[in-house]
Amino acid sequence: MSRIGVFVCHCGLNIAKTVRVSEVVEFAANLPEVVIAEEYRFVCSTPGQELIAGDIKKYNLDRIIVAACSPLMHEKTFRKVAEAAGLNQYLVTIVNIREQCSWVTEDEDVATKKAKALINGAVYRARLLAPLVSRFIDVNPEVVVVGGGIAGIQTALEIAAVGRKVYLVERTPTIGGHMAQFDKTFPTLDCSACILTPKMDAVLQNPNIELLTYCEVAEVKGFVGNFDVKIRQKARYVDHAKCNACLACVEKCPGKGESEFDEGLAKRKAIYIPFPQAVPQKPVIDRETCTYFIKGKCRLCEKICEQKAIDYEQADSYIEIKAGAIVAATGYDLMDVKPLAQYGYGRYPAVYHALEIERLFNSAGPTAGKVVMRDGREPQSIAILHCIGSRDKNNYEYCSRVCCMYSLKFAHLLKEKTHGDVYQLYIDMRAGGKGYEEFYSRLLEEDVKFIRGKAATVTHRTKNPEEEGKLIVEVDDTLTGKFARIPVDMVVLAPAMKPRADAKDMARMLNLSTDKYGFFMEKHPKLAPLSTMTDGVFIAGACQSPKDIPDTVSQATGAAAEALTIVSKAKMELEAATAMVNAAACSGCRNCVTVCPYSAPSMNEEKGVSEINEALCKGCGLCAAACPTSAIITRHFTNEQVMAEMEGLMEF
Amino acid sequence: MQNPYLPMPVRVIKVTTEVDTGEIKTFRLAFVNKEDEERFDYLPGQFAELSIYGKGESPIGIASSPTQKGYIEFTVQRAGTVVPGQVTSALHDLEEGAIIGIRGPLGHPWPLEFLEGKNIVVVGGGFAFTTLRSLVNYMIYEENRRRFGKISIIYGARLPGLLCYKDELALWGKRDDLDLCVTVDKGNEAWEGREGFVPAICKDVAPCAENAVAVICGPPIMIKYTLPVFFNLNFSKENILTSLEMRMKCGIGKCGRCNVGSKYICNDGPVFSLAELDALPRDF
Amino acid sequence: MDFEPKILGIACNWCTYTGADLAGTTRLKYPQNIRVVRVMCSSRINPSFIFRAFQLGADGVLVGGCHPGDCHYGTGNMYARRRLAITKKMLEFAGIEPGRFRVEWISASEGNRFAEVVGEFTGQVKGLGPQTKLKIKTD
Amino acid sequence: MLRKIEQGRFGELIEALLARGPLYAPVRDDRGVNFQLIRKASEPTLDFYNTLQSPKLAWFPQSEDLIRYRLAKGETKGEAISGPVAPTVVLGMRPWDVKSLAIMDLLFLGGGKEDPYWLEKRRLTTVIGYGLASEEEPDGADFFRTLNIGAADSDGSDVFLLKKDGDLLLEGITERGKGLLGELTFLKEGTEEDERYLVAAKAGGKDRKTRFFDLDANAAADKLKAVFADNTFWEKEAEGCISCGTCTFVCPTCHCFDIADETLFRDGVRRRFWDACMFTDFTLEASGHNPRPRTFQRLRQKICHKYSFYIEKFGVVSCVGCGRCTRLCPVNIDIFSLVARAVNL
Amino acid sequence: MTAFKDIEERLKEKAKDLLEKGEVECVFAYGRGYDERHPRPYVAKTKEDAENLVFNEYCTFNLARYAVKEPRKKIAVAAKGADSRALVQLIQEGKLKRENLVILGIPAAGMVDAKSGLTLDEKTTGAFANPVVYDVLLGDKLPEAKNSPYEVLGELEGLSGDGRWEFWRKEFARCLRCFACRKACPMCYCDPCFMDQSRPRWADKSPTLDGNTMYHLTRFYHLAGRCVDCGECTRACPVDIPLYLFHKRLAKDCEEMFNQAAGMKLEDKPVLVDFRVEDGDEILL
Repeated sequence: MSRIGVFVCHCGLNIAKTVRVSEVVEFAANLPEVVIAEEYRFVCSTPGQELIAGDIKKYNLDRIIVAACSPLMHEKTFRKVAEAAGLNQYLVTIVNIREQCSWVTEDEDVATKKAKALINGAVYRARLLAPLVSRFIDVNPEVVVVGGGIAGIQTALEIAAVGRKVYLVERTPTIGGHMAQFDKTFPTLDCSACILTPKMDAVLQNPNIELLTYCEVAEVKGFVGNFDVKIRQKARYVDHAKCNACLACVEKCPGKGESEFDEGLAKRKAIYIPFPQAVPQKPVIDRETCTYFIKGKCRLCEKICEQKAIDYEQADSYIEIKAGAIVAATGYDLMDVKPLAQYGYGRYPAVYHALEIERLFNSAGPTAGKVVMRDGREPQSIAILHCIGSRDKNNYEYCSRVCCMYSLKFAHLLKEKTHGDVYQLYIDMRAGGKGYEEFYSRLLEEDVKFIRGKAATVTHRTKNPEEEGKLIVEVDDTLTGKFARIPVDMVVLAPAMKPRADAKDMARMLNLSTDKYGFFMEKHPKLAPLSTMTDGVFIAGACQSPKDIPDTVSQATGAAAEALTIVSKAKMELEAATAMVNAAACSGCRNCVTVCPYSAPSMNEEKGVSEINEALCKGCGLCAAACPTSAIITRHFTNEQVMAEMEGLMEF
Repeated sequence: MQNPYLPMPVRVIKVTTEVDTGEIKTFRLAFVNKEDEERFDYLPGQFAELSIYGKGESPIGIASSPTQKGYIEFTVQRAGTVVPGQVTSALHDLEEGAIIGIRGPLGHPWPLEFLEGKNIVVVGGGFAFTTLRSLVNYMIYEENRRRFGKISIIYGARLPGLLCYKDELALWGKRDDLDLCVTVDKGNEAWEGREGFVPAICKDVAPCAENAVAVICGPPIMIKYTLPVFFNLNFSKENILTSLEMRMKCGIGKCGRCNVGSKYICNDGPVFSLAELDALPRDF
Repeated sequence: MDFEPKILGIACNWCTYTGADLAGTTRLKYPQNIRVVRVMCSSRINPSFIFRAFQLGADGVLVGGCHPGDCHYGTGNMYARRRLAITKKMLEFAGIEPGRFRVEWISASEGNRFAEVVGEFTGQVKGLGPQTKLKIKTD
Repeated sequence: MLRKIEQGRFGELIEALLARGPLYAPVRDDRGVNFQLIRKASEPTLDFYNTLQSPKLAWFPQSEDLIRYRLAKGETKGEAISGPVAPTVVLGMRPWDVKSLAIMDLLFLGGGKEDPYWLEKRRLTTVIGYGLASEEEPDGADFFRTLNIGAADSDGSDVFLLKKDGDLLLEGITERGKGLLGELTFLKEGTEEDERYLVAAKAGGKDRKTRFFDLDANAAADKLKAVFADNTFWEKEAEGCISCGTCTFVCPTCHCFDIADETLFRDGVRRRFWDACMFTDFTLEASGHNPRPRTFQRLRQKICHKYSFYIEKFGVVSCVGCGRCTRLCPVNIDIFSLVARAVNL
Repeated sequence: MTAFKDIEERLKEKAKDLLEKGEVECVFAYGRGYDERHPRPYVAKTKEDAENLVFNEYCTFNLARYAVKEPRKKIAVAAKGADSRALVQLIQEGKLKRENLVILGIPAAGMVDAKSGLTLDEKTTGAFANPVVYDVLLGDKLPEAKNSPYEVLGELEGLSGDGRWEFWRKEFARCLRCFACRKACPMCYCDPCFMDQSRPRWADKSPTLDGNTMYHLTRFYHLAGRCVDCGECTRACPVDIPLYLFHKRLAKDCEEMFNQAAGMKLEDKPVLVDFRVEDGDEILL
């Protein structure tokens, strides 16, 4: 037999106006196991709280029921009162007789009847409530940031700035990401390198940042506050501890490979640094193109290296890191446009994609900043095709957001560098963002030919002499309503930004959900855009959705703050109303393991029963309803408690 | 005829928490109706069904002795590990003044005639000491004491905090007409008594089998290791008694649940000598 | 006096229950035959709860959860949808008027929707009359 | 005393019995014949060989309310429901089923404690046994002859019923039976010829062929005790057993029951209802310990209870060879051959 | 179609072979019962045991029910169409490992329930003639039934709601609570079953109509999308409750709503522990 106290609130007239409180109190007082039932004008007021605390002691109550406003309003308040009076907070039951009773009817009888029923339900349930204690776990103070693009760099710097240790994991030999490939950035047209390289350098200099380039995340175990991250260090065949970055080896290397950084428009050595300002400045050997690895002889670099840093025997190695939080900033890939045969990329040398153009503009690029085509000619007319794969039901339905702006940037730079005709073929011009619209208007002044319509095809099939030797872009001009053929020397495609090819694997490792394209899902699109369904794992930048640099950087800063809120605490409270498994009743059907979005349940194979990691459990009860033997007990919402409440609600 | 399925109302007049885990409590019950009290005529070793309407019934050994007038006592352990048993946890929630039901007395008592004139060795472990406590209190009751020979008691628990009836043990300890030996598997700083497992203690107490009967109750593991000790001391199987735990419902040998061999534990037991148990199929 | 049905509501904490509160704070009026049980997520609902509710004498059962995709726990209501769909089919095949059971996705901002749905559903159940099939006979 | 009535007037007999009080009799529905509480005179039938389920439900219903209570503030009072049992007639019980009553009496009225619910119904119920007519062939699963039960034994019945050509013969066995027949004035006197027929039928019933082996109860009891520990034997026998309760529920001599409180809102009843030693949790203790966790142990308990323990305790086999358990076993486990194998091991 | 006798022979042969070679610890098949019409589930552990195996039209048992109790052993199981689906379903649920199973597939038509005398076909249960997964096939493949196994539902579906309730109420009222249905069901491997729980007590422990209804409805639900229509529950029922009708209906619903039938593909996930973003709300109407 429990000793229940019921407190019915008038809430001034909010409740008392429609609910006959004294009648309800009398009803409650006569229920079995109810020791005392009281009413008060404002139970949430200080005297009201004192009334409860007093009665808990006076009648030594072991359950209290407060019939007042919604639990979402004052549950916390009354839980505090109970705790203060030495009663476990989970033994408090709130009955919502305001929002869901007195406020939604004018009929006194109806409201009073309902209030009684609701309280009766609470009494049935309260009897079965059990005290719960929140548990605390230690939090590892360090953070892992995955991805060394501008997003990752920014996040790492922010976290390091408050003195927390950060591991910055980058898959390529250098940090910098796509931004390092850009020449200028819209709309301000300031040089990308000039604003990025100082940050890259800052990363290198920062004692709190451990830079792990040429590394990949191999495995992630554990949970918020206690992640175990396994990192694979790909073999560089150069011992960076010894290397003094003289780069003499690069000089001598006979090997030739296509420069990934220059999008294959230029060559690089087999031992190389991706680009002059790369961080770190120390080279790696690319097995595929290295003469020694191919032919078994050469070893020139080894001979030249005074530091004896070259080590052909080097193998992949693994680094184990413990971290309290993880930020995924893995960025994006540019869509491969070859499959879109109608645009002729790969078939016509004069068709380029956006990143290639960026490199052409760049003074440190393959053409030293001159816009010349693969055949060496300078184009006299250029068409820039928007929305290649974006806003396209057959490919990517979404808008990639940055193409309009960089296409305008391209137009501007092409004008500057070629004096040729520049055509913009766009569906809609999207210039939302600080200074973007202005930039657009400015371009309208620069005699760029804007054609509203999505390019249909790019072909070399000519129809008249003046088309000779040119590429013809066919387009429906939706403004004139005419079908146009535009002969040009050069075609620039603005392909969709898409998730990284291996985004799904990363998602699996971090237990993130992805949208239908493969971008990482945020916990809530509006209110938790940087958090994910996995506590302690945050996302920043284009791995969540296409975005420009300013958005990326602000997200990165936000993600840093999110990560810090976790690692800045030494301990962390866990949800108390979690689920647990009654092993004796578990039939090992694995339903819980299959359905849980947090991977809280797991199968203990030799016992043949499932076990729930309460640190991961959020207490939603999904598993409990999936459990055929009701072996899973969702604390505070047990089958017994819920059904008892139903019984009470249905009695009168 | 009195309906054996209908519980008699009893009032809880005292609740004692026996162990510091709170998992074992002793309930002192007084009959609401005089005639029921007279009808409830029991001896040590018998049990009763405690009934709480809406929850059910639970068979519990009687922990008090008929020599204690005006009330009966039951020591109840909260059953179930993860999911607490309906009845026992309801019992544990009882407060003084509450009214519950009782059916009984049920089963056979310790064979007192057989014990008369003999030296009695009482061996108990943990919570299973309840009906032994009843037996001891019965035997040391002044009018009864001389009917029995030497009384030695060996009682053990895992930890000092898990010993039941601490005050009573203290009183017994002061008496010179019985030898009390209380032990715990593992003591603590406050603990001054003996340390060691019950079987080991039995070994070095080494009660003499001469005209003696050993009455042993405890967890299976304790029984398992204690019996050999007594065999070595030449106690015959006829002279070793114990009480069986079995799931019971009706308590009057009808429902079949406690059937083992030709016996219905609730009705033909729960008290048996080892000799009798040997005659039963090993199915309990 | 005409028939006043007993309706059991089971609402998820994050969306529908909050939506119901909103209906209150905006002082919308709707029939008070419904009595709401709060659970953390619609995926907590075991179909046996529904059967039990009818046995306890509910004339109708209304389940409310977040809109698919907005589940506070990500995918909870996706599973709930399948379970409750089966539940509905079962009731129908057992001969219980399917109109007595309804699942609605009502977000925290849809107070008016909550009021509407409850009003509509209550009317519908009224029309069906007392639920006597699964109800446990108490004499 | 011997009375008779044309089979065509069976309905009148039923009418008369219904007029006296509650009547259980065999009724045929789409699934077969079973004993039911009769409402209309047209319901009962005598055209059956054996009922699917045993008639024990007339004395030991599948579910029986013992106590009614209401959970209240303060004391919760319970009142026993020993509802006034009216004088009842059970008509059409086959000899083996009649025999089962005596076997059940030993348990329900023995052991020094009487079960009031069983006793009350036994005291007030008249049994009309129903002999197997000579032309009716026993079912292949039956083995009542092994239990030394004749197809037309009348002992245990108050009135014994037997078909003869177009007639139904009714023999008064006990005083109560004779009293009943006396009240049924519309019955005709039985003739000498009927007498002879009856005697012959009873004798003939003795050696009616069913499955048979020579069973010495006490020897079997000892043998089974000896075989008890032979796990391999029992594991093999039980390998098909799915541990359901069918055999026990249809058995006329299975008596196990459970007791539970059923509460709705705050009103409840304490109820007893059939339970089965074949169920996994039959012996499961609150501690989680289960002395019979495995299927073979439960099957062994059931067999030995009937063919060993019961004999040792009460001196009789707790089986009448009605063959119901065998007929209805989902996996065709056959107690007859099982026991035969065990005994001849 | 291969004669039952020949299947029996091949069964013996194969079993002997497997046991001799020690490729399996035991073979779950059928053995002689107390007469021809009443065979029994039989476990052959030695090649001598294998001699005792039988197969005839009365060998209706779904042996998956026994296999699931031996998740770790390497075993062989004789499996007819529905039985093999049960095995597949159990593999999906992680209860059995494919690599631990040697499935002795038996294409069988015209199996007969000895008790009712009914043939197993699309009008009753176990219509599936050919095993869906097997290691060896002990007979020639058979043509699958043309008619949908769901046609038999027509009559019941034709009734009004009240009619259907009346039907099921009568049936549930018969229930003895012997639990033969759940004990015979290969998918009801739970021990304890939800019915054995005391907290909460989902249904009256005593056999009341309400308790029976709760038991059966909940069990039906637990088998939704898992039931392979082997019909064991119905054959096992001593009072002949046509449980298969409800199971069939839920199987039909699952196929319609989630287009997936139980136990057909090893890589499937049971429909109720799975979802698709495309699942529409129309299924709730």
